[in-house]
Amino acid sequence: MIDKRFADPSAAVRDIGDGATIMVGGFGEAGSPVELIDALIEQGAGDLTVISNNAGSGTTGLAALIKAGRVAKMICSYPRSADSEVFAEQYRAGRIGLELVPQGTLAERIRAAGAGIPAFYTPTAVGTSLAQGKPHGRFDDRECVLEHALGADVALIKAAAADRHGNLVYSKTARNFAPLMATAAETTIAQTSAVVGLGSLDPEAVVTPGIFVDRVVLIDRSPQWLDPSRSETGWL
Amino acid sequence: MIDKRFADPSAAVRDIGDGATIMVGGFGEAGSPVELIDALIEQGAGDLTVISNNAGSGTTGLAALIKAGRVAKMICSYPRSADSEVFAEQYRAGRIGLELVPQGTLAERIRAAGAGIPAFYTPTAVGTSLAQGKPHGRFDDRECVLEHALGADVALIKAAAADRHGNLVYSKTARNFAPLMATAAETTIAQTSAVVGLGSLDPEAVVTPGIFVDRVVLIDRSPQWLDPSRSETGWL
Amino acid sequence: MTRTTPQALDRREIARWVARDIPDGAYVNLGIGMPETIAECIAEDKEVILHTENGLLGMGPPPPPGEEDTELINAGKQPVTAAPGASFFHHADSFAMIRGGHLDICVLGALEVAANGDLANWSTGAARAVPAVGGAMDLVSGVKAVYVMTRHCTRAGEPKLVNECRYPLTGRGVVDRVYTDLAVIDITPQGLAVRELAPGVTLAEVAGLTAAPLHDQRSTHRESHPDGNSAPSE
Amino acid sequence: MTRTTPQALDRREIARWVARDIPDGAYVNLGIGMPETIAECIAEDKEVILHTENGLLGMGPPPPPGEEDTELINAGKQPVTAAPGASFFHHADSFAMIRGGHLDICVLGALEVAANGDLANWSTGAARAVPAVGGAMDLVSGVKAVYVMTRHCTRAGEPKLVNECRYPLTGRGVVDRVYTDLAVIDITPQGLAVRELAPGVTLAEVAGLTAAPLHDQRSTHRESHPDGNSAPSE
Repeated sequence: MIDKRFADPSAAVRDIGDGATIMVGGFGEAGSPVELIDALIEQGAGDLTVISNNAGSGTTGLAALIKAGRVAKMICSYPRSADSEVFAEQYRAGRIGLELVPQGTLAERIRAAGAGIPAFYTPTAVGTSLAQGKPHGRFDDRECVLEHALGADVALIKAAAADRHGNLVYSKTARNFAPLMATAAETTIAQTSAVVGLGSLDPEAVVTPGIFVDRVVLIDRSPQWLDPSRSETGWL
Repeated sequence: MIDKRFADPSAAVRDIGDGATIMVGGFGEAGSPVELIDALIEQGAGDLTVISNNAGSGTTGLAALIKAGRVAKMICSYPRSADSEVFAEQYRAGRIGLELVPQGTLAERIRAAGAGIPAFYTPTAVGTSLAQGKPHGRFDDRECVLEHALGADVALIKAAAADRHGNLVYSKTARNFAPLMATAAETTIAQTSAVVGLGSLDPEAVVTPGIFVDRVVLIDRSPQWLDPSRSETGWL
Repeated sequence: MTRTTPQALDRREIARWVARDIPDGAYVNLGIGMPETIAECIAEDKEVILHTENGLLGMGPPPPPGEEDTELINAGKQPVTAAPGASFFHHADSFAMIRGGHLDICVLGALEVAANGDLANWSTGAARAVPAVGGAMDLVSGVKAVYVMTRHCTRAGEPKLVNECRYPLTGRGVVDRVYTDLAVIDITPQGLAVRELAPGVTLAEVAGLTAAPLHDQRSTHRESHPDGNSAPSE
Repeated sequence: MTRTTPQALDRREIARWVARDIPDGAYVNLGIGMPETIAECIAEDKEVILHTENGLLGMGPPPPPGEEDTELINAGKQPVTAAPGASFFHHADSFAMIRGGHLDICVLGALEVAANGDLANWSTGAARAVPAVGGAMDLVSGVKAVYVMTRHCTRAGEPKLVNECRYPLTGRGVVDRVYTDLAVIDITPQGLAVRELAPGVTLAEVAGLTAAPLHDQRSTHRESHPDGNSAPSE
């Protein structure tokens, strides 16, 4: 019997250790797994490396994790935020490391880790400071830089709905990095606003097959996702 | 106004020239764009390089194209077929070339072409004859081989439904290589059994966004795909 | 926006200039900031598909107040809508569109553009600044035509079109055309080539505000006010 | 299937052996041919998710006659069904599961397995044969545990377990365990290690039909008939 559901965010993040590398889904606040991050703050793990497109907005979620001093290094494309000074303050004080990666290269490196591709060539960033010191190669008369897969110990992501196998669908642009991160972490933890019966998700429209997901945590039941006529008895 | 619909298969394949490299979707017969291939046979282009997982089954579709002597070279993973001797006969007679590629490497090379990745490393096939003569690299103590992007002039694919923007959805395992090939060809031609009104396809469930598709040909109207209440006047 | 000269265009007028040149059926990515204005200037008889790199093709206009959805935003993290025919996808698929050369045009802001097409638009290199690159380097290396939309000079009056960029580069030789409040300038193998001037602006004025040689490649039939061609007046 | 010895298992009995060892919750790819039999031998109290590389996770049993769908097939191009919780995806995503190490077990056929785990199963190298590799090289290089299910000897009576493969390799050092009609044999750093024997089969018999040294690593609690453990009798 496969049942990946965990009782609550605390149970789902309990075993994350100091020094872990953690992927955090979301583009700005869209798709940010806020409740899982809150549980991680409570849990106390520190010295974390966090891979996420941004470095927190406002004062909650990733910004709160950084403010609590738990993040030793950020790997991201856009750590600047109009509404948050948390990362900037720690960065200027030299208390947090930063590996800046072009957004598409960040996405592709995460995908590569999930797909078993250890490295790939890309034209992105050639001739800029972000490609300096990296191996280069020429293909079809175009200079490219070699980029490496980027995996993690844990991925924290947010889905719109899940089933007990861990199949996931997302909501609009909250999808962003989550399907990639799910493939690239040893342990993928998805918070979701609905758990539906097995067979309720259209097999043609599942975005993240359950094989990539280890833990599912229901945060809030959004009635529009529930279809009692299709729910599997006992597994809704 | 974007309207990618073509009147019939002949019109859609008219400008394919001798010597073209053509991707053909399908895994066995599932997803095989038979009507487009028939039109290509009629059209007469020869000296083709064909990229497809298989080299034809039975006597129709790709097997017929090969039998007609139009294919100079196949790039595929599995040219053997229980129910077709067409490729085997030409291969043994030395009338057709073959580049054999592991199935996952074939898929990844096609994806790479579509994604602007000129080359990538993979552990697949290391230590076998299919990796001989290729550059190798070691990553995390694992030997890998460098594989190159594989693009084409034209992709012929089969979808379950399309709209006038070229957005596509597929049917079950007929999806296989089509979404990848759509991204990797200069001109992507999709045959479909239904053209639906713009907005009828769920944006969360579109598999191939229209940006990857140049021509849509309706072969057969499957009533179950049509939903008049959502069809856009004049564009069904 | 401080005008470079009394005749300089305002942001909306530059946006109309760009919008006029985007062909029907084009797939376009509009950068954060000034280029966002272009969307509302595209003529209604043209169907232009907007891509936003956070995972949406077929971006529609902002929603009416009160109908914002925090999970339906653009790359600038502003609420948007999904037009009929839209599709959602993850970031790797989104940047496959960009890097794979499937987008026809992107329009970006700039700190500096060099006569050879080098672009600097992501970092001033200032010591205390938090570096942030986003998708700019991916866009300039992947999209078929890279346009820049910018004021001709900085707020301090310094030319942004230069012989060589001083700021850290976003890409080398990547810019195809620059739309400023004074002129439309193509990047050519010979350097900067003026295609059009804003009404009442002279070539000498533009040259005086440009820190690289300018070639005059105006053709009479293209020289016109941004409102004068295909874009409808408002 | 020609029996190697009078006590040799038939195809279904080997399949039950493999099925017994697949843990509840495992993600498994069953190769074309003999391994396909395993699916129907998995105990009903176990939930095992079957992957077929042509784009389906959650493959169900073959459909009843007359309900076949030509667009719902497995890697062997046979009609299948989709189980509740299934998902469809394209080939790059399918092989991301394989290459990325997400599948727990794959079970493949073999021409030869060497004592160091080398596998040959895609080509006899015969001059007139059409070479065809499919997904075998991807599977052996990506899946966490690679099992082989095969008769112990060829139809001509030649051992398939050898010191060194003569046929072209599918992968080097990739096989973890071999299930034959005579024994379950692990590939270990020390070479071939017999874990179990079929009922009535002796170690000497197996050794006589194996062209590489065999180590005896049978533990009493695991030695049993394939029907004897968790797999239900039929």
